[in-house]
Amino acid sequence: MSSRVEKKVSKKALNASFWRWWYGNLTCFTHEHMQTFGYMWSLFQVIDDLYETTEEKGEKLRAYWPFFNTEPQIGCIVVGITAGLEEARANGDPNVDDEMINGIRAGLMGPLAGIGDSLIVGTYIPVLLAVALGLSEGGSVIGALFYIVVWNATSIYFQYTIFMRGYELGGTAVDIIVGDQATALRGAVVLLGQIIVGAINGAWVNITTPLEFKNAQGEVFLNLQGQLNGIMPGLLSIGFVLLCWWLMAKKNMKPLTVMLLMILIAFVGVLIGFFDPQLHY
Amino acid sequence: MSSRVEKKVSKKALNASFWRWWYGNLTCFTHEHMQTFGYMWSLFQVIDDLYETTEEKGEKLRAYWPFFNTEPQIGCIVVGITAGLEEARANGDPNVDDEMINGIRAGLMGPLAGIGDSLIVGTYIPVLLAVALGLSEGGSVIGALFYIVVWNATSIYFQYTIFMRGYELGGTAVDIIVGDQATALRGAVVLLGQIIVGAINGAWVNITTPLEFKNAQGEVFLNLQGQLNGIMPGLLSIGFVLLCWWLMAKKNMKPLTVMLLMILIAFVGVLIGFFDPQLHY
Amino acid sequence: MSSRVEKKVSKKALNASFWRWWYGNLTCFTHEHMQTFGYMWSLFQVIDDLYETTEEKGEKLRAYWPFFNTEPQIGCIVVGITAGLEEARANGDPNVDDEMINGIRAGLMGPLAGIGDSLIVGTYIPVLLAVALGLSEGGSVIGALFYIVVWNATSIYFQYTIFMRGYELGGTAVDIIVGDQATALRGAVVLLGQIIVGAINGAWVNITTPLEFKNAQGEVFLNLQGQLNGIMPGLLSIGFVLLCWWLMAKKNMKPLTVMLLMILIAFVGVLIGFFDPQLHY
Amino acid sequence: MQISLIEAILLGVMSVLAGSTPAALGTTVGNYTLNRPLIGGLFVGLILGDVPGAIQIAIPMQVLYIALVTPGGTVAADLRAVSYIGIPLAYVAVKGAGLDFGSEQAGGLAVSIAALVGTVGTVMFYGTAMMNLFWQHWGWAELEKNNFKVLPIVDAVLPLITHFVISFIPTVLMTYYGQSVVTDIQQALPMDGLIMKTMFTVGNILPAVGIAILLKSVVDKASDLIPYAFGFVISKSLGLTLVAASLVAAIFALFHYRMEMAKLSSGSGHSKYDEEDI
Amino acid sequence: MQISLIEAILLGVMSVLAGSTPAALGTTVGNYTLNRPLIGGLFVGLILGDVPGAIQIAIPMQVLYIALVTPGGTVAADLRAVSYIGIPLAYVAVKGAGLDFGSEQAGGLAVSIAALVGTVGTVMFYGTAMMNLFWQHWGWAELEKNNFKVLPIVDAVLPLITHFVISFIPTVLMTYYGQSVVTDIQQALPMDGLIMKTMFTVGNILPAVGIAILLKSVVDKASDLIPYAFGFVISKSLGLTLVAASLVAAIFALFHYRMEMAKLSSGSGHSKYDEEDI
Amino acid sequence: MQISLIEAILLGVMSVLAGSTPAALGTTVGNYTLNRPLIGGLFVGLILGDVPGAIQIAIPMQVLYIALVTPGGTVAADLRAVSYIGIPLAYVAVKGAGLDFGSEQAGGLAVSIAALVGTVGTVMFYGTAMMNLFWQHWGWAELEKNNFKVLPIVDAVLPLITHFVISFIPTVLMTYYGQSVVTDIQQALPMDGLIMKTMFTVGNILPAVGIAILLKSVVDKASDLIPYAFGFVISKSLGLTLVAASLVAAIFALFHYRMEMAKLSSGSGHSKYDEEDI
Ligand SMILES: OC[C@H]1O[C@H](O)[C@@H](O)[C@@H](O)[C@@H]1O
Ligand SMILES: OC[C@H]1O[C@H](O)[C@@H](O)[C@@H](O)[C@@H]1O
Ligand SMILES: OC[C@H]1O[C@H](O)[C@@H](O)[C@@H](O)[C@@H]1O
Repeated sequence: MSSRVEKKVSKKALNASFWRWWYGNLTCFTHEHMQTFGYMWSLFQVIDDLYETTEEKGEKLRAYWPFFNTEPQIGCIVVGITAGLEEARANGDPNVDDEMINGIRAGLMGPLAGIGDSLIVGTYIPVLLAVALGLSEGGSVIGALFYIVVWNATSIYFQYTIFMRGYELGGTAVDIIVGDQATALRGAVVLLGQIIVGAINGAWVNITTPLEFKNAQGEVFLNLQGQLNGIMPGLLSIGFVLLCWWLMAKKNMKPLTVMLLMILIAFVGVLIGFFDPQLHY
Repeated sequence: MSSRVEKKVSKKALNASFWRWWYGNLTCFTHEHMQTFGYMWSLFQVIDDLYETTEEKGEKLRAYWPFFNTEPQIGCIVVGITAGLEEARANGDPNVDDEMINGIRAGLMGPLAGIGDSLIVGTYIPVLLAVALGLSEGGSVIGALFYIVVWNATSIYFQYTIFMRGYELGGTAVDIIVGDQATALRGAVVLLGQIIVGAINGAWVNITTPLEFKNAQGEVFLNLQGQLNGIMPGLLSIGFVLLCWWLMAKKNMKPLTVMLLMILIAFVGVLIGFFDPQLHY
Repeated sequence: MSSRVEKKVSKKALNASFWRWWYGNLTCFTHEHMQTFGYMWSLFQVIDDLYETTEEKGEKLRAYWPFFNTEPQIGCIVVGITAGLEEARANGDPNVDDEMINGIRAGLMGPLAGIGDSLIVGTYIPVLLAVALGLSEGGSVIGALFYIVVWNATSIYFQYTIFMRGYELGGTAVDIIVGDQATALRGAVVLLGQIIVGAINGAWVNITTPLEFKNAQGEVFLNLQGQLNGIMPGLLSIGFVLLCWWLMAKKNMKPLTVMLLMILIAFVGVLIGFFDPQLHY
Repeated sequence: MQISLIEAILLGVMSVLAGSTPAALGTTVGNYTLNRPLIGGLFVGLILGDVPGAIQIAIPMQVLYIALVTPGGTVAADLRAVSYIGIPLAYVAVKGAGLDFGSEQAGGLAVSIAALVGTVGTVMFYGTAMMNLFWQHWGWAELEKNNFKVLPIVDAVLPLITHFVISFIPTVLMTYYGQSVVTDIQQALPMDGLIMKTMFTVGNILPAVGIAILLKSVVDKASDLIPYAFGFVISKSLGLTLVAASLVAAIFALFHYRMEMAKLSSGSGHSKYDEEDI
Repeated sequence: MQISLIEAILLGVMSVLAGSTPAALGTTVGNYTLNRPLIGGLFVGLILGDVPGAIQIAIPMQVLYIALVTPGGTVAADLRAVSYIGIPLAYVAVKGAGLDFGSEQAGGLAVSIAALVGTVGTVMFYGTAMMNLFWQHWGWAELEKNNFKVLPIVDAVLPLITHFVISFIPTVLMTYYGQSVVTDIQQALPMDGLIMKTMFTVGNILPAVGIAILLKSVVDKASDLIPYAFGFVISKSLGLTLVAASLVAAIFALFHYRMEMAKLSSGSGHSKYDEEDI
Repeated sequence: MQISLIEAILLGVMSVLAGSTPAALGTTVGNYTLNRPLIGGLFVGLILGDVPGAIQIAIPMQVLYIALVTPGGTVAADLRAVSYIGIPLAYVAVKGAGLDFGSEQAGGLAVSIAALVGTVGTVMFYGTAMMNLFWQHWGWAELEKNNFKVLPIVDAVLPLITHFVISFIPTVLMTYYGQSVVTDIQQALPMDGLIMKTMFTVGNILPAVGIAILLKSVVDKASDLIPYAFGFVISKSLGLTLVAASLVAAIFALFHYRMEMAKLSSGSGHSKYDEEDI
């Protein structure tokens, strides 16, 4: 591993990668893949720089096809880390494979979303706005300008910094930990990812049914969701994910088909009253 | 393991086993052993078929002496699985022993009780009844007949099917997993059983004391259960089980003696006010 | 390990150790080290008895420098156990080192505090007092005398007994478990200690901020603690411990400096409104 | 209108067949079919000769108890008393008052009588479970001697004696002599009396014996109590359902399995264990 | 006073740039700067020619929504509608009523209009996310052919069509035709109608597909589902936050690591693994 | 009636002997005997010369604080002030008002005075704990030099100075000059003032230093922080008691043990580890 011809991502490609992510992390958001396309657009700058053939590039990019979602600003560090890992993989590190990359992505996306949403979006921004509100009292433009400048300057600086730190970390981590140790670590990372995918499932999927049976007096005498909770809270939320997983992994169904099926299920469910978001304007 | 003379449970014995369980799972219910006798009556058909001598039969049956309880309809599968395991054991599989059988029984009885009680008893039956109630409005006999037919037909079909599936599963599982792997699995099953016995303890034993101290004005100034919860919720519930376990495992007390002791404790506890179910008609 | 010249703590030293602890466990209580000085005063009787040189004594005593806190009466057993361990260590047992001693201390102090506080302080004493209150109705001295005698007699007897039991246990435990088994056990004890230090952190450190932002009408529109809980409950409580740990372990700061820094932080925090115990007479 | 002795006896038989949990006709048919008030209405109607009327009485009772679950043998209300004491008594009361069976007053009456006899059923349930202890303990003694013939006797025959004493006789009495006997019995066996308190307390404590026996069968050495205690904590302190608890248990079982496999594979060259077939 | 078509178009453009979550100007600038009502007030003021007035209208709205977090794409209120429909409409209403912009009545009016249009923004958000599915699925098909050029087109260009349809046109209409159009639209697309119900239900179910894809990428064999189910339980049954859940996950990862290292070290002589560098 | 200086001094001494947590007479005798109001009543009675009267005053106070636990040095109310300031002041007040000691009014008065002085005790407790920091830090410095003689001095002698300043003097003053001094002191040291706020905040933060020191003693490498963080989560996020948390910790310790044993046994032939003796 020492006498190899070191491949290195160019500074230009790294910068491009950063700015693509910074701009595009949520521009094509869907509930199905969330930030995946922004991620791929960004990471492709790195892959493009490291590999020669189209086939290779396509193959490496596949690691980034699955679902990705995190608080995108603190999430810069994940993109940076995987940029570093791609570099290591391009240099022939056998421990970096798709499963490990997905373990790391899954293991980090959840906790970082929790931290980013709470600390940046839920605390830092509100505090800045609270100060700005004071400055704008009576209609002054000062508060708004203050927020625009301070927020954007600090946020962009922070994002750029952790992206580059992440890149260095990703590269050196696999350099320091070699051989058996790396294999062990790889397994640990994948396990972590597996558990956190479950936790993400719990936190971000919330499928419930409002189905109830009422007697003549209109009193509810049977509440389906309540009975399901008796088995285990969130049964539908894990059940739907497992169903989709099973269709894709065991029945070789395409994601698109599964998605259309889910839309159908939603439609039918709404029709028969099994689903109802119960919103009003 | 390949060139052995395969023993096989006769279809007749299997069917007898099923129907004994189906009928007798709760007919001699007690709070001490719950469904154990129903289980033994059923499983003995299988054992009787597989072994020659009375001694052998008696010895094998011992695996089914301990406490058993689950939702008995979905629980058919447990009985089926152990029927399959008995067959494997009769064919000399060294990994199937009493401890493993009890690990499997304990590991399955709890979760299946949870699923069966919630899904069959708490959801399926009420939904059928809700429909039947609609059909019987105004006193019509249709609803009642509908329920009798649909419930019994679907329920019995379901029970028979999973019983037989369980039997096949039990047999093949130990066939596929051989040697070291089976030993490892055996340990895992026992561990699972140990944890779930604890969880069952938490779910099904609920011993509390209502003892309180009151001042002259009748206001409570000391609540014993509250103080015990400060150590750990459910202290009495685990304490009693551990006490019984210790009397039997370490002091070689007979279950009957322990049971009589517990009845005595209950009586004395009620007398001194330590126990009080606080029920009224 | 068999043909060694056995060192043994004299009965006199053991007794002295007990009474020092019994008397001095909380006499110099602080929030920083809590019962550490009482512990050291007591244990030093044992160390003094077992070692010759001042250097050795000083070195062995270091194992008892860290924070110690438990319910001191039931906690007698911890002191006893470590007395026994010191004896084993003085006899050359290689598995007893500072880390293991601290693992045991940490692993026991937490649960024993929970048991002692709830059972002795929260249940036994109140029950005795409740009885005494009855006896003292109308101003009689009987109740008070009853409490003084019964409480002190039973409590001191209990403490002495478990101290001596602990001592025997500590000594024999390391004698029975030898070689590889002891090494494995050592690791398990340290791991247990690590987890329980975390649990103690959760139970005994409760740092929160009351900082809120209000609008013109005085309604709160932003509550800092609530946002922090969104990341993880108790973030400040673990954050402060980790900060102190990092300053000492990684920046080689002295405990005294860290403590002064914390006092400074408390002061500044109070000044800017980040901290406020919100108490009133 | 009065219930005749023959009718009362038939109702008594039904209550035996239909007990909650230990029904003489078993779980599927006895407990989950005949025991339900709606079906009870049908049979009471057949016995008293007025199916539509009895079903109308049964409907509000069935609504009241529609989602009744009895986890781990803790029975909040045993419907055998609701179905085969409550429905007949309510039927007689409604008829006596000259009310329409489908009217709101009839429904109200039915529900209040269901409440009155509801706990009577619970007493029957606990009584049955206690009396069955005798048969079982005779059974254990015989099994010790490898006398397997006792299995059907203990499980299916002897409990009929229990049912006769605990279920049949009271049901016949209460339906024959009417509502007043119910309250008489309740006064004779008050819930705050020593007997009832002890019976229900024993019902709470006895599962501890059974679970201890089970525990013994999966515990080999003292350290095996640790996983057991862990299971208790996740169930009682954390409130996990049994299914959720078993998923938590599964990750430990998985680790145990991998650890054992690792022990075997180490040194032997193949570093990847095989879990495909599990 | 009336909003002119030019002004309405400019407001429509702003709403596109400032969408919650998928903003045409990205997260930092679009969502977390322009989307916030206080900043919206500034831009609405610039468009309508009265910055102080618009900012005063914006302030109570900003206070209302100050700590808005949208975890995992569940958007309680999309502020683009508050900022670029709500503020202009409120501005016009306050001006029309001859109120002082800083007065309490003006504030009350602002807040009630914010509430009126708040869910409109949410509908826009879910509509955007659904329509983007088309671009993404075309994108996947192209990526299968290793056509990487589509990445910027899918991620940055095509969503502008979505924005035009879902965000621009309604904003222009609502600000140009005034408050009545808002309620017209709400009547045309009622929340208890099939379309809206299905759209929001799909929004709830679709993450299941994405997470299943992710699950596939970290699951190799059936037993790998155990850690996943464990993660689900600690999150859903125990209510751990994602950070707390990841700390629990970490201890299992640590055990896995140590186990693997143990497997390697055993026999080879060094019994102490090295975790210093992790 | 007035409390004489001698009496006040004796009460001061008792308050020193009987402090909650750091009592000069230690835990069993000081804190859990003399500190309790019922026993306080006896000694106040002996000092003031009316045991039955003082005990009657003490009874309602004792009821109020009967189940007081102070986990981890968080003291909700330090009873030394209740027993040796509250009881004497209440005694004087009741006598002054000419009330019967066993009357309801006397009880009410006693309880309200107990409430008044309750937090005074808490201030004493935190003050004592803070002042003891000086002795301890001198102690550490001496221990660095292997001067073990300081142990009894630090642990038993020097805290008496603390007690004299923090406990003795205030108690003498408050009992001698009466109830008004209590409120004077409370006004001089207001709870919303900088000093009190800082003192209590320091009391909250300082355990972090101690626990960090402990943490250092069981943490070797960065990855050891994972079990620690896990322990924190099960305690704080899941609300497990320390006993329940230690049972959860035990299953991990068990796995660690088995893993280490497996490491040793593999290859060496015996596949079954031995946990009998643990
Ligand atoms: O909970 C499992 C099981 O426990 C007991 O056997 C009875 O109460 C059953 O009705 C129940 O299904
Ligand atoms: O929760 C993480 C992340 O999820 C989605 O991508 C959006 O709702 C973001 O605003 C959020 O930060
Ligand atoms: O909680 C353990 C322990 O903590 C501190 O030392 C004091 O508050 C004691 O009273 C208590 O028993």
